[in-house]
Order: sequence, then C-alpha cells, then structure tokens
Amino acid sequence: MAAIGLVLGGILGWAAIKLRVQDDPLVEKIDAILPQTQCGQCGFAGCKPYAEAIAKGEADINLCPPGGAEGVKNLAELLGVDAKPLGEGVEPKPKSVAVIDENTCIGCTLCIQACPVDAIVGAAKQLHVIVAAQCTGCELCLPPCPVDCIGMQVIKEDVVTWKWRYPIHMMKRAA
Amino acid sequence: MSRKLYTFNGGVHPDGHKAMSNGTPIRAMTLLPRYIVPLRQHIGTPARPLVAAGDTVLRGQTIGAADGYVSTAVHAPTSGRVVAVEPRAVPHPSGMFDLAVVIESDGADRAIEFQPLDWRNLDPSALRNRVRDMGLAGLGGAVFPSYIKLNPGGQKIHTLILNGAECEPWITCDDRLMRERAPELVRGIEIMRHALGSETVLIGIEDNKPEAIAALRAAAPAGMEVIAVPTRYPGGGGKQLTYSLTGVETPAGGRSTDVGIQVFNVGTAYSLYRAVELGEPMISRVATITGHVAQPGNFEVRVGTPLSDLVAAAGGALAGASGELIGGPMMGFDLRDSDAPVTKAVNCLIVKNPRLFPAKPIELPCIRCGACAQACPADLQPFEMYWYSRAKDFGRAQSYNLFDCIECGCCSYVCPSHIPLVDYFRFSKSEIWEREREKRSADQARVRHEFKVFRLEREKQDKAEKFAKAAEKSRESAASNAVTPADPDAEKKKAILQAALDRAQKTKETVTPKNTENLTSGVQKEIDAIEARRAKVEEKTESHE
Amino acid sequence: MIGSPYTLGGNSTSTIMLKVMLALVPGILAHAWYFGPGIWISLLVCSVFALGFEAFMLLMRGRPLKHALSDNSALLTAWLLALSLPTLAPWWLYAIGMLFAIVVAKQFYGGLGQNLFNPAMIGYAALIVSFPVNMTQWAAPVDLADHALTLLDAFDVVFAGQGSISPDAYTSATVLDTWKTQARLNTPVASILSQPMFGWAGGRGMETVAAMYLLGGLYLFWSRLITWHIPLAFLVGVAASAGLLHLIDPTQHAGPLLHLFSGGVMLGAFFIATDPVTAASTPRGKLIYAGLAGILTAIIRAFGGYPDGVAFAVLLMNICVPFIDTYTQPRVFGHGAGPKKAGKA
Amino acid sequence: MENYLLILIGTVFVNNIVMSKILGLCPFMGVSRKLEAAIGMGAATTFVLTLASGASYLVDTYLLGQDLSYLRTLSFIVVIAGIVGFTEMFIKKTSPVLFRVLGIYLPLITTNCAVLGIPLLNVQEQHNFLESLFYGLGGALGFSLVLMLFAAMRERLEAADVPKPFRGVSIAMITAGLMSLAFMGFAGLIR
Repeated sequence: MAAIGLVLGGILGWAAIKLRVQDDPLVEKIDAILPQTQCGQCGFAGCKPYAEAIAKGEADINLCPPGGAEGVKNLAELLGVDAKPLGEGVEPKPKSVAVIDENTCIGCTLCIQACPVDAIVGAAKQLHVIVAAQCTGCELCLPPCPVDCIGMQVIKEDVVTWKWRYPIHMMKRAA
Repeated sequence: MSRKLYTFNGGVHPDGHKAMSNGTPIRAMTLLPRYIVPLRQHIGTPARPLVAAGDTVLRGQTIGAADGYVSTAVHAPTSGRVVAVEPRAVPHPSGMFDLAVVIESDGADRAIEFQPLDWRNLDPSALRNRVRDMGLAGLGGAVFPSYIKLNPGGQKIHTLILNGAECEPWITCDDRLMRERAPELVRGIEIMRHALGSETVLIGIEDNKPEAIAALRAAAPAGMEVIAVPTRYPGGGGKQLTYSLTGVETPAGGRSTDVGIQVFNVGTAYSLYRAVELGEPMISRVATITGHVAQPGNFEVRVGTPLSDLVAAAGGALAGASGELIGGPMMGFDLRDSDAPVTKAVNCLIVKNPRLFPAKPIELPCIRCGACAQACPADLQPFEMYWYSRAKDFGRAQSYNLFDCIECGCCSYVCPSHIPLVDYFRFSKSEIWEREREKRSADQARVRHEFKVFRLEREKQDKAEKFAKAAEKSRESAASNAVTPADPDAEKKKAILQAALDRAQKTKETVTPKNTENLTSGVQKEIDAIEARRAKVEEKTESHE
Repeated sequence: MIGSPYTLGGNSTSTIMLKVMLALVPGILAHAWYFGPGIWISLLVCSVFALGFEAFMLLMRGRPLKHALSDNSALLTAWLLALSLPTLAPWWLYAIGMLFAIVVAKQFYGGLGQNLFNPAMIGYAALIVSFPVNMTQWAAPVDLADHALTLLDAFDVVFAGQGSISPDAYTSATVLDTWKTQARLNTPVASILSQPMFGWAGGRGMETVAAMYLLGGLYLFWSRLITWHIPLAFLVGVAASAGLLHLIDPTQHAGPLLHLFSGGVMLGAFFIATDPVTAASTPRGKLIYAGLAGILTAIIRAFGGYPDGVAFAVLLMNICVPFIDTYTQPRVFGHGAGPKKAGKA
Repeated sequence: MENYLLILIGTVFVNNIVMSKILGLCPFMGVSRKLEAAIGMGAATTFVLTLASGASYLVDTYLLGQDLSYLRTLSFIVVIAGIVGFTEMFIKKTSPVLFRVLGIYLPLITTNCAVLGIPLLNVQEQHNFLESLFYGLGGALGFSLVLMLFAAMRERLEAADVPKPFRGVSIAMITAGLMSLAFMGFAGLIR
C-alpha cells in the first residue's frame, strides 16, 4: 500500500509541475458575458472583479441586474450549473442613459470622476454633457451630483432598433 | 436557350393571382394635394433634411442629402411648400413613425432643370456620385443604395444579372415595366454594364411572363441574354436567381460580388436610365395595386403618395375589404396606417378580403415532419430553428444557421401545423441583433473602463511621486515649522463648491414650475430655445442608438 | 401579431394523421379476414383508453382539450399499438399499454411533438417486459383455430377472461417464436416450414396483413407523407442482416423473406419508424437511423430473448436520434462547398 | 480474439454499465446537460476506467494476491484516485472550460461506482489482464455512449414543453428509465 502511495505520489508530483496552469482564461470568458456597465450593483468594484469572484467560486452568478435573466443563463451555461432567478432585490431596469439638466449643472466635475467609462465630457465650471452612445446607464453619476441635475432616461425604440415580437402561442392563449 | 439552368432546392408554388393586375397598362396618377416623403427610404443612414417648414420646393429638388456612405438622397415629388419636417407614419411592419418631409403641392408641378449626363465619357466614380445624388436605391425590396452596388471595388464583376423574375404572387409591376418600357430599361442596363465592366449580362425572368420575355428579347442588343427561368417561388430571390442562372452559390454571410456577380432589379435599371440619360431624380416608381379593389393594375406612383390615395386611384376598396398588405403575400407586411406613403421600397399594395386572405388557422405542435426542410430554398432545417427559437434558446437557433434564412416564407406556407415559423425566426434574429448591439457597447465600455482604471492608476502614481518629493521638502522645513497647516487648496475648493451649490440652488428654484406663470416673453423664448436644443440632443442620442 | 406569409398551402397535421390511419385500413381488414373479429375490439379498447388518458392529462395540465384531441395523434398511437399487440388479450393489457404510451411516453414530455420515444413502442416494450406470457398468445388464423370466435365471443374473452373456451383453442405462437424454439432444438428447416402456420412468405395470414401494410405504406409514400429513406433503409437493414445470417447458418436463421413478412417489420418500416416526431429528420440521419434499426431488429430476433425486435430496435434508435441529427445536418446553401469558379459553370 | 470482441460488445450494449447494471448514475445525471461536456466526461472516464482496470488487475494479482485480498477495495480506490488526479490536472491544463463544466464530477470519477465496480467485477469474473483491459474499455465505452446519447436527448428536452412538475431532473430520470427499457431489448443476446 505504502509503495503504491509513494509511486502515485511521485507521478502526481511530476504531473503537477508539468501540467501547471498559468493563466485562468475562464475569467475572460465570464467577463465577456457581463454587460460591462461597471455599475457595482453586484457588490464588486466592477465587472472584472465580479468575474474573478465567480471564477473562484466566491460569488453567485445571479447578482448582475443589468445582465438580467439572459446573462445568468449564459453564465450558467458556461459554468455548467443550473440557472437561477436573479437574487433578492436585484431587478433589471429598462435600458436607460443618464441626461444632465443643462439649467442646473454647476460644472463641479464630480460626475466626471464617478463615470466608470469616461462618458461625460466637460471641464470645471463648464456645462457637462453625457455622450449617450457611451453611457452604460450605471447610475453611478447620480449620487455624487450635488445639485441632482442628472436624470435617467429610458432609451426608446425606433424603426431601426424595433424588434419583432414573439409570435403569440395560440394554444396557450386559448387556454 | 442553350444556357444550362440550375435548380435550387425547395420552393413552393403559391397561387399567382397575377392576371388580376397585369392586363392593363401602367397608369399615371393625378397630382395630389399633399405628399409625405420619408427621409429613410433605403437601407443605411437616413438622408439629412435640407429643407424646413415654410420652404418652397420644385419637383426633383433635393430635400434630403445622402448622409454617410450607406445612404442616398431624397427628392421632392412635386413643386409646393414644405409644411412640416416631422415623424409620420411610414410603411414599416412596426407601424412606427419616422422623420418625413410633408409637402403641400401648389398644383403647378414645376420642375428643376434636369441635366442629362453623357455617361459614356464619364469617369465611373463621377457617375456613381450622380447616382447617389439622384437617390437611386434597389427597387426589388431591399432598397440598398444603388451607387454602392455600381462600385466594383477591388473585385472583378464578370457577370451582371438583372432580376425580372418577380416570383412573389400578386405583384406585376416589373412585368408591366418590362413589357412597356423594355428599350429604356435596356439602356439602363448598358449604364450598369459600363460602371461595372461586366462581360456577361443575364436577364432572368420567370416563364409565367412570356410577354415580358418577348419584349426584352426584342429590345436586348447582342451580349445581353434574356433567360426564362421556371416559375417557382422564391425563384426571384437574389441568391436563388443567381444560382439558377450560373450555378454559383452566394457564400453564406457574403455578397454575390464575392463571386464576381452583381444583381439588380429590372426596375432599378429603368430608374437608372431616367436618372442618367434624362437627369431625372428618383421621384416615382411603378407599383401594383391589386386585391379587393375596383380596378387593380399598375401605376406610375410618385414617391410620397399616401397609400390611401393609391387605393382611391384604383377605384377604391370594394365592400368587405379587411386591411392592406405592403409587398406580396409571402414576404410583405400588414399596413398599420393608410396615411403611410409609397416609398422606393413599396412595390405592391394588396387590399385584403377574408376570402382571398382567410384568417390564419390555429398553431398546432410541430411534429418534425420535415415539410419545411423540404421547402426551404436555403437548405435549412426550419423545425430545429423553430424548436430553439420557441424556447428562446437563441444560441442553438443560431447554430442551425438561422442567419442564412432569407425569410421567404416557404416553411410557414407548407407547415401542416400552421406554425408561423418565419415569425419565430424574425423574432430570434432581432433578439440576436439586439444582443450583438449590446455586446458591442459592452466591449466598448470595457475598453473605456480599463483605460480609465489605467489612467487613475497612472495619476495616483504621479501624485505619489509628487507627494514623496513634497514630503521630503516638508520634512526639511518641519524643523522650523512644527505644525503643518491644513491643505489650503482643499479649503479653497470646498468654499468654491459651497458657493456654487448655493448658486445652483437658487437657479433651480427659478426654473421650477412655480415661477413660470409670470415669465417675461424673453425668458420664455430662452426656455423654448433650450427645450428645442434638448429635444435635438435627445433625438440625436436616439438615432445614435 | 403574426406576419407574412399571408397565404398557406399544403396539409394540416390532423389530415396527415387521418391519412396515415387510412393507410392502415387495408392491413386491418386483412387482419380481420384472417384472424377473426378480435382486432375490432382491441382497436376500440385502445382508442378509448388513448383518448381517455390524453384527455385526462390535458385536463391535469390545464390545456385546451379540443385541438389536442382533434389532431388524431392519440388515435393513431392507439391503432399502432393495437396492431402490434396480440388480439384477444385481456382488456387491462391494452389499458396498461396505452397508459405507458400516452401518459408516460407522450404527455410527460409535453404532448405531441415533444416526445423522444415512439409512444406505441414504449407501450409495447413495457408490456412485453412485464407480461411476456400474454404477449405471446396471438390469435390463430381462423382456418387453423380449433374454435373460430364470433365478435361476441371475442368480447367475452377480452373483458371477462377466456370463459368457457380455453385459450389454446384460438391462440397460437407466432412463426418467429416457432422458428426460434424449433431451430434451437435443431429441427430440420424443411419440417419447420411444413407446419401449417407457415405461408408463402411469413406466417399464414400475417403475411397478407404485412403485404397490406406494404400497400398502405406505398400510398403514404405516393402521397408524399413519408420519404423513401426510412422504409427502404429499414427493410434493407432487416433483409441484409437476416440474409447474411441465413447464409452463414441456414439451419439456425430463417431467410430474409420470412423476416420481412412476419412480425412487425412492415408495420414498423412504414408506420412506426417513420413517426416524424421520434425519427431522425435529416436525409442522411434517416438512413443511419432506419438502417441501424433494421439491423438491430434482425439481431434481436436472431440472438435476443424476445420474439420480435422491431419495438426495441426502434426505441434504441430513438435514443440515438438527437445525436444523429446533431451530426448529420445537411449542407446549407452558400456554406462549405466553396465558390465554384463562376462564369465557367 | 472473438472472446475480446464479445466482451466489448457485451459490456457496451448488452450489459451496459449504466442501463443494465445501474452503476455510475451520478455523472450520468450530472454531466449530461450539455453534449460537449458529456463527450469530455466520456473521454475522461474511458481513460480512467481503462487504466484503472489494468492497474487494478496488476495490483490485485502481483501485489495483493490471495493473502492480502482484504485490502483489495482499499488499494483499488488508491489507484483510481491517483489516475483521476492525473486526469484532472491534464484536463485543467488542456481545457479549462471543460474542467469548469465537469466541475465536481471530475474528481468524483474517483467515487464513480462504475469505476470501482468494473475492477471489482473483473476480479469476480476472474478475467486475465487483457480481458480486464477490454472489460474496462468496453464498460467505459458503454458509459460514454449512453452519456453522449443522453446528453443529446437532454439538449432537445430542454426546449420541450414539459409539464412543470416534470421539468429538469425529473423528466431526465424518466428518460433514463425509458432508455433502460429500450436496452432490455438486448437481454439474452450474449450470456
């Protein structure tokens, strides 16, 4: 017995050195699924830290409201676990962008510092403008604003972004 | 003919109903009091409006300029006054509104001066710019800006195919056009051949249009071959027609130009002739009005004509009409609002009645009978795509090559369980597109976030270095000065912030509604201007999305 | 909101089912002609239980009854099972078979179109595993039976047990059974085949029924409800492997003709293996699926413990269907082949 | 040669380790949600099981013999654990995603009753070295086969309109049962 143990131990030790894993590409794969709002609603500092936490098994997969049920499903599929509903108190909101009220903005630059993706342009004492195309709707700029001049605006559908709806399932409707 | 024809798989034979509208010549329409010209009539970026409410315009005057590469111009259909540039109902399956120029005609129908072009002695790129400014877009239904398609790029376009198959039931506008205007059409083809430098020109027409085939054969010069293809829907699909005529499959996800072939609709060739040889911009097209109307037929319709007026021109809808269809019954869509105008994409309007278009039967479960797979011209397995689309498993739906689906409707047509398969595919496709948009913006956000983190890190380092230097200095001075004063800079900043806060509080109060009752007209104007500016910013953000 | 296309052509699911049932009728008539009226009772009992179980499950699931019942799929399953089971078996046998077919194999999976296994064959397999004795007592051909049963007699037998008549009087083993037992006893082939139950090809009477199924199957093919792939591959699979075994050892293995025209082969080839829900759906997949099912049928018949292998072969291949489909997807237009040099075509 | 072929066919189809011996159900239910994972798991198990049968035979015959046979189960487990440990590292290196997808089931191959069961059955049936190898290989192939087929079925089932109470593992168990029923068709085929 001891001999078997020793031999196997030797082989395993050798293999451990030979087959060491350098980098964990799993984090990248998880990060690719996350919506990159960098909103921190998951309790981590951003999407990447959350991805690292998931990869290490320290965080659950259902903490990301912007990713929604779809995101949870994709994570579940990647990790081979059961999808579950979003956690308590985390509900997805409609996609929105932040808009600065030109009348009240005092140009304090606090929101510029808060924006995780540098989507707000402006200088001290100058009116700030949010670049809508780059805004992720994370709402991180709302609390720092001393004059509450930033509001969230739901993105409306137009002819280009309009989506075909799910065909009504006749059997179920009749039920 | 000696040319060997190839047979694509699948396809169906729906009732043609073509005799209803192809017996009478193309009619002209009387001048209408009002035209609505949408600025987005083509695939790509909408045209940039050049006029505002109150401007007067002439027929053929450019009212919207091409904006960006994939875009083309829009022109006034008649002379008159612009009454509004605002969102209006457009022929779109969503029934949504889109920006349009509303023109009230003055009845004179005065035109700008049309300048014919000596295209034979013209540089192809100048010719293409002309085509773009003339507002040409493919009239087969996809309305892709024609000037781009006339650019061979780096590729050799050895074969030019003219699509006159018109495989959709009911529609006869290309049929009538080919019968009546074959010589002009052929001149348009010559221009295309000139721009592309193609050696072979093939004109494919389904064999249920013998008159059109005869007319074109009579008009076609040597080197243009008119080929009758068997009537089988969707034989007029670009990929299907290309395969029928040449045996070449357009690569998935690619264009026919990748294999040296360019396909144009015959209507586009005719419009090209008018744009280049007559100098007349694309302000009209031939459209079919058929179905449950008094006098079905084809009309030369000005772009911008409200569809309700088109129905009226055809003698009006008969009693018992139950709605209208834009396009053919296989790939068209329900018209939500008959105020919507004819655009460059509208080739047919069908007035429905319950006998011609009975209500759809109830959807039953899929039994995987494979009828859809046998009917699919793209050799797909629609029932598998349906199985996963229904469960909203888009990844798997896509793995069955969902994006090779051309939405021809053959699968839905044959399905014994009456499953609206194409609707499921359209649903899945738009969901996937949405996800791709989101993915793109997420990738962008990631890059920007990473850069920000990197920048902050760098700033911190810089600061730390500075601080270290400062600390060294202060240690030197500490000998003389025991107590370090609080950072005067920070104090100052705080004070400034507080002052600004107070100011803002005040201004906020002034713009709250309680003060709006007794505003001077000047202030009111200012507020209006700001509101307008804001609205514009919002609009921009929307169009950016 | 449902968009284009706005016109529809072609069949409807319930007429497809009806046509398949229609194609079974010649076989049923032949069955009644050769084996007496028992078949009417088993058809009736199976149909009643099938509709009953289907309705019960739909009610439990809160689904509308009307459409699901009128698609005729439960009836078709009932007929297929009834034709696979011995006639004149006790009524509860049919009931249990339908329970497995409709409730377990079909409705547990979500009803029509969702099931992975052929419902009728699940019913059959469950019965032959559980009640092997009842499942081998087949009605004897009328002209061979000691006692020809009237419809009333048959009714009596099914619902009240055999009553005054001993089952031996009207049942017999099938030719496959007989062949197997006799061949293992090394009875000479000629003397096995000279028994009165053997006809020109398969079992007396049964061979004609099988021929009628063939006829019905050809009708299905002609009306384009099935493609040639599955029946042909299945029959070739059976015939080729049976023929090979027969060549190797003619004293132990019957010839391909006997195999084709006995047991459930014809019914299986045209009506059971072709059930679109549970069969492979790609052309290549169909060939693999049905060919292997045919080979398995012959192997189980030759070496296995059960008299007929069709049901198990079909079920085993049902297991493989999703796998086969995944790996036999046909080439999609514009994929792979690589652009042929255009213009030279 | 015929003998080995019979062992192979017998273990893959007739006495399928999952379907008729009902061994190794834990990974059978656990790693059959995705076809790719199932193929990976099948390959890993095949590798482990074949090696384990051979190694166990050697250990049993040359190290333990008759006298130490009470150590059999124990030493087999040690051998298997060693091989699994090696496989685990190998997969982690070559395919981290598969490693993650297999999750706990990879180290659990150690306690996969099929993996221990087959070496023990080998001893019980008094197979020689080659026979043991083939028995292990056949058992593993049979396991992989049904695992893959089952995974493909479950992928399709996932989109099916299964009644609420039966969704998920429940319908998977029913399916496994019906598969087992189908595999009874092989009964009596070989021995």
